Amino acid sequence: MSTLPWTSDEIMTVAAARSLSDGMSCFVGIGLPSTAANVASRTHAPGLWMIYESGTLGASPGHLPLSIGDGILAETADTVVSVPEVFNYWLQAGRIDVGFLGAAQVDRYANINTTVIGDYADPEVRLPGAGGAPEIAASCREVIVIMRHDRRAFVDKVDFVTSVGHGAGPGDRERLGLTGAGPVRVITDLGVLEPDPITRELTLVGVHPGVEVAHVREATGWDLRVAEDPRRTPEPTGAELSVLRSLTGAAHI
Amino acid sequence: MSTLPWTSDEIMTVAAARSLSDGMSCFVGIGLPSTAANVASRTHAPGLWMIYESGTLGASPGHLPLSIGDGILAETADTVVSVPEVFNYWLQAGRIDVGFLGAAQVDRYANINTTVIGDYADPEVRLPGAGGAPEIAASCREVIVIMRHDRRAFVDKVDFVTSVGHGAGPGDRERLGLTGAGPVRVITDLGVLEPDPITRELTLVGVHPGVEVAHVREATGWDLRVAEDPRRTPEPTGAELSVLRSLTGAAHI
Amino acid sequence: MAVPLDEAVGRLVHDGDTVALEGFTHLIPVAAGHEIIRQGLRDLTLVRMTPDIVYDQLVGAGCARKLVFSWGGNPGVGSLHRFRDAVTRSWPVPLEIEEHSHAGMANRYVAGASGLPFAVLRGYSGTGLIGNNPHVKTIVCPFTGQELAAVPALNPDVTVIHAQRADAAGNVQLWGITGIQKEAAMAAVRVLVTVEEVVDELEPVPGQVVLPARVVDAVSVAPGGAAPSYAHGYYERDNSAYKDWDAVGRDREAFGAWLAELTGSTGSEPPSTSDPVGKGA
Amino acid sequence: MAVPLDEAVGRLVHDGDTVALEGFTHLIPVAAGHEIIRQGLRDLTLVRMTPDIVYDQLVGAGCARKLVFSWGGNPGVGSLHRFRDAVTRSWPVPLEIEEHSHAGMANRYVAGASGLPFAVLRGYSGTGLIGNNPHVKTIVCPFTGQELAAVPALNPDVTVIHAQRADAAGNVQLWGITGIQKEAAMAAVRVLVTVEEVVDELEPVPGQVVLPARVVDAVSVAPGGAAPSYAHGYYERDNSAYKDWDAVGRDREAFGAWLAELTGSTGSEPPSTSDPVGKGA
Repeated sequence: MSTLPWTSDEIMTVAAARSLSDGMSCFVGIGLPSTAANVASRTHAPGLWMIYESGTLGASPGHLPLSIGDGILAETADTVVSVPEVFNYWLQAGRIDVGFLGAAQVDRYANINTTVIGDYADPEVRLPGAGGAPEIAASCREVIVIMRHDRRAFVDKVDFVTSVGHGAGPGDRERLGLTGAGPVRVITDLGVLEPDPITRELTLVGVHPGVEVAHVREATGWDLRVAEDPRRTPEPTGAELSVLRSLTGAAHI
Repeated sequence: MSTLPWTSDEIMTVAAARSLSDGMSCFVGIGLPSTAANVASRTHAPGLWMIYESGTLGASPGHLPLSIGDGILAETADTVVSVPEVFNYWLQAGRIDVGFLGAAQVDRYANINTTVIGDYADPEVRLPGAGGAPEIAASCREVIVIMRHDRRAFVDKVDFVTSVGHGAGPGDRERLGLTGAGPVRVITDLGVLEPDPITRELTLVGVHPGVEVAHVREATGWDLRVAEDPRRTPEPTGAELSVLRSLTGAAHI
Repeated sequence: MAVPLDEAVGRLVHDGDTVALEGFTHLIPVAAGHEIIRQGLRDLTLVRMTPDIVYDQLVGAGCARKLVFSWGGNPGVGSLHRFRDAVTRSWPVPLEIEEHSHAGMANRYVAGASGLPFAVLRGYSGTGLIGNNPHVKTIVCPFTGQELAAVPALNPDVTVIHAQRADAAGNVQLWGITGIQKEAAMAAVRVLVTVEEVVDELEPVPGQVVLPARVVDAVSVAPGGAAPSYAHGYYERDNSAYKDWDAVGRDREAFGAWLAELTGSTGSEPPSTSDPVGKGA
Repeated sequence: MAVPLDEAVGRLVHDGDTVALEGFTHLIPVAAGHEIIRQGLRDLTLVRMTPDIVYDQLVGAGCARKLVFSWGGNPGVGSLHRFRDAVTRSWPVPLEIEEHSHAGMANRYVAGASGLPFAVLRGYSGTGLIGNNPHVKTIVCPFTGQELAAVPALNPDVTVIHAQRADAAGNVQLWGITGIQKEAAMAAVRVLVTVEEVVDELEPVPGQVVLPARVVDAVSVAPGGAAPSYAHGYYERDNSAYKDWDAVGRDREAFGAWLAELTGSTGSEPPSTSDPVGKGA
């Protein structure tokens, strides 16, 4: 990929940005989701309404926040509400169109782990934990996951279900009383996965320029199903790259 | 009483004001309770912390509000909070020392009716209803009731229990899970009643100057018990009357 | 985004709807209430913690078949006589009532705004409000075994509030005593906000509540639309209007005249006369 | 009413207490956390939605026996290595953990502030947080039959927050992102507030939260007391300090040196060495 004029993180972020529509309300996690949402709001989705879990509603930060509670979010928000209010009146009430999450592990049914690698009682790696993710995954109308693609991250079964994707398959979300549709797309640095409409199993539906399907299957910890004719992600436009790079600075270029 | 230099409403209000201590937090109902609390805060209790159910915490109105939500309450409050917050975080949490209530009817066990006179389904008189009173009566550390004394108001059993006083007697508040002590005093234009420590029955413990015990018994709709040596309410001082009259204007003089 | 009030009411409020016109003494949406009367809406379930004279007017005009409330009175003055007449004499039409405490109503709106089916509170215990109300139940804490009250969420079809300002995008700003308006609006399926004015920029104000445009379906400019209640920073409460209402509300004929003037009808008759007893309350 | 911070901590925080030092990225009570370390408090149950580097420091210093939280990390940087070392290697002492989601923790504080024994939310369903946590149960709506999650109220012995200002009477004012501080304070038995300054009059500020003096047990003046987090209107977040912590926190020895400097002790040893494995994590 070294011949391409953009990095794999950049195509991932741009692809994620493209999946947000103008006018949507978006519950934004920090890191990759925040970068992608801010690219979207500066390109095709100027009316994207970003909510960070610190209670900043309609934030439009002039630069990327390092945390979900940076001052720039409060200063640019339509209004700032308390944490109980953002979770109860906004998220739980089903007012958010799309929840935009990162993850340490995701599995075949798009269940998400941000808690531990290994056994919970005696973990190999202790991760930060749940934060707002379980209820974002439960209550947003849709969820989009953005994360880098490798076999440690894409596992057959997550070590810990921090946030429910499609559980163990069809009907599980309904049975669990989860009101939103759950993950509709997982965007990685290699391609795009979506749950099969029937089986809910994550299926490769798109690959980024220069990426082979075999490579994606190789980087996935289960026998990945592949759509008949996976879409090729359109290359990042100059405008997209320039916005992205102005946000991330040299580090990501 | 026409020879006295003050009215029966005035001695009632002054007696009620005196039962509030400096520094107390007081949940104030509109009308007589509000008048009495404002007399107290201008005489012996400058640190009285008045809460009105509109969410105005620490209000110190320059004139008597006509309603629980007058602008003067918001303008003079330490802070204004939402209605759910005043009921949940302040009242229900048990933070209020004294709830100060009026009533249309009160009974032998200090249960309070502000809902209907007569049968609920086919009332003689439809009154405004509960408002904040049930939870004020339940959750304040103590409750003081202020109301005019006559047989229609002081009844053996209220037509409707809007707010629980001492239920049907000893142990009832505990059984009902009510956290506060309930009504500790009923102050009227004739005298002062307090629940008997054992039976919880309202007992006449004080009479205002110029009032005979027989008169109070006459004005009460049950066979009123009388303390052995009812206190005589000290006359209103000149300072108390002048503050009261400056608040109420000519109408109450 | 601002639309004329008659158009907004016509679009958002329908016969049979559950409608909350909220305001806690302050910022009462009176102009919107009057427009509902003018449009002759019927069979409404009216909801409000503190129904006051505009609800007396709606009830007297025969708009409501049910009232859900916690304190119904003319604040600082006394009773609501149209309300009394409806409850005790079914005039002009029978009025079913469902009554709560303020704490119960407030928490019902909170549950509604939160997407929960019910709320838990310490309340109602031992009161007559339980026996008369199927909407209060007992729930047991799964950790301590304590018994508490449960009340169902309130989710009006329409909530109507009055606010000081909105911007062109439809973001709404109110301040002073903000009461239960945020919860009532966020609990509703549709939200109509009348405002004193639309401004270019909502300059932040201490104590403000901002309702983002995406929870507001229509903004209508109605200067003075909260009178005779008040709008903090705009005008004072007209206490004399509350006192004057007492005489009008007490008398069916006087009310009929008031109603005729409001609706611009020629006669002075009430909208219906289902009570053969005639003038009452 | 303001008292020196060492005196306030000495009076309000005791060994074995449940202590919440709250702040959601903004206004984190770092100075108070350091004073708790300096006073060598032990066996604390530390509570916070978002434990970050000051909690890493408290854990590394051996002050805590348990952590109740929903997201433990170095925001924008990565993991907390003292926290990891305590969880995975019991260094310097074993750390029990009880973990929730943000929504669960927020509602636990709300219940605590409201005098309720539990809170209800849509949450946890299907997650691993249930199996590992006896503090999450199921409750059934008595009106609809829906199943929801119940979590017990959180009522810390002490809540510590940092605010911009207090007045001489002890009323506290904070603004910007106010997070969960109001609920955490009102849920607590005792409340300690560090402030940037004490002023004669709390001029109202848009977006403010005012905590009345009667829910505050002590105010201590600690200018810069939220650094390296920020105090809206006073100073910015020191992002480099968060990044720099990563190297210190990763290494027991580097941490020991940091701790010695904080506490003014001469050696560079950690406070205890119950883990014979030595330098880890």
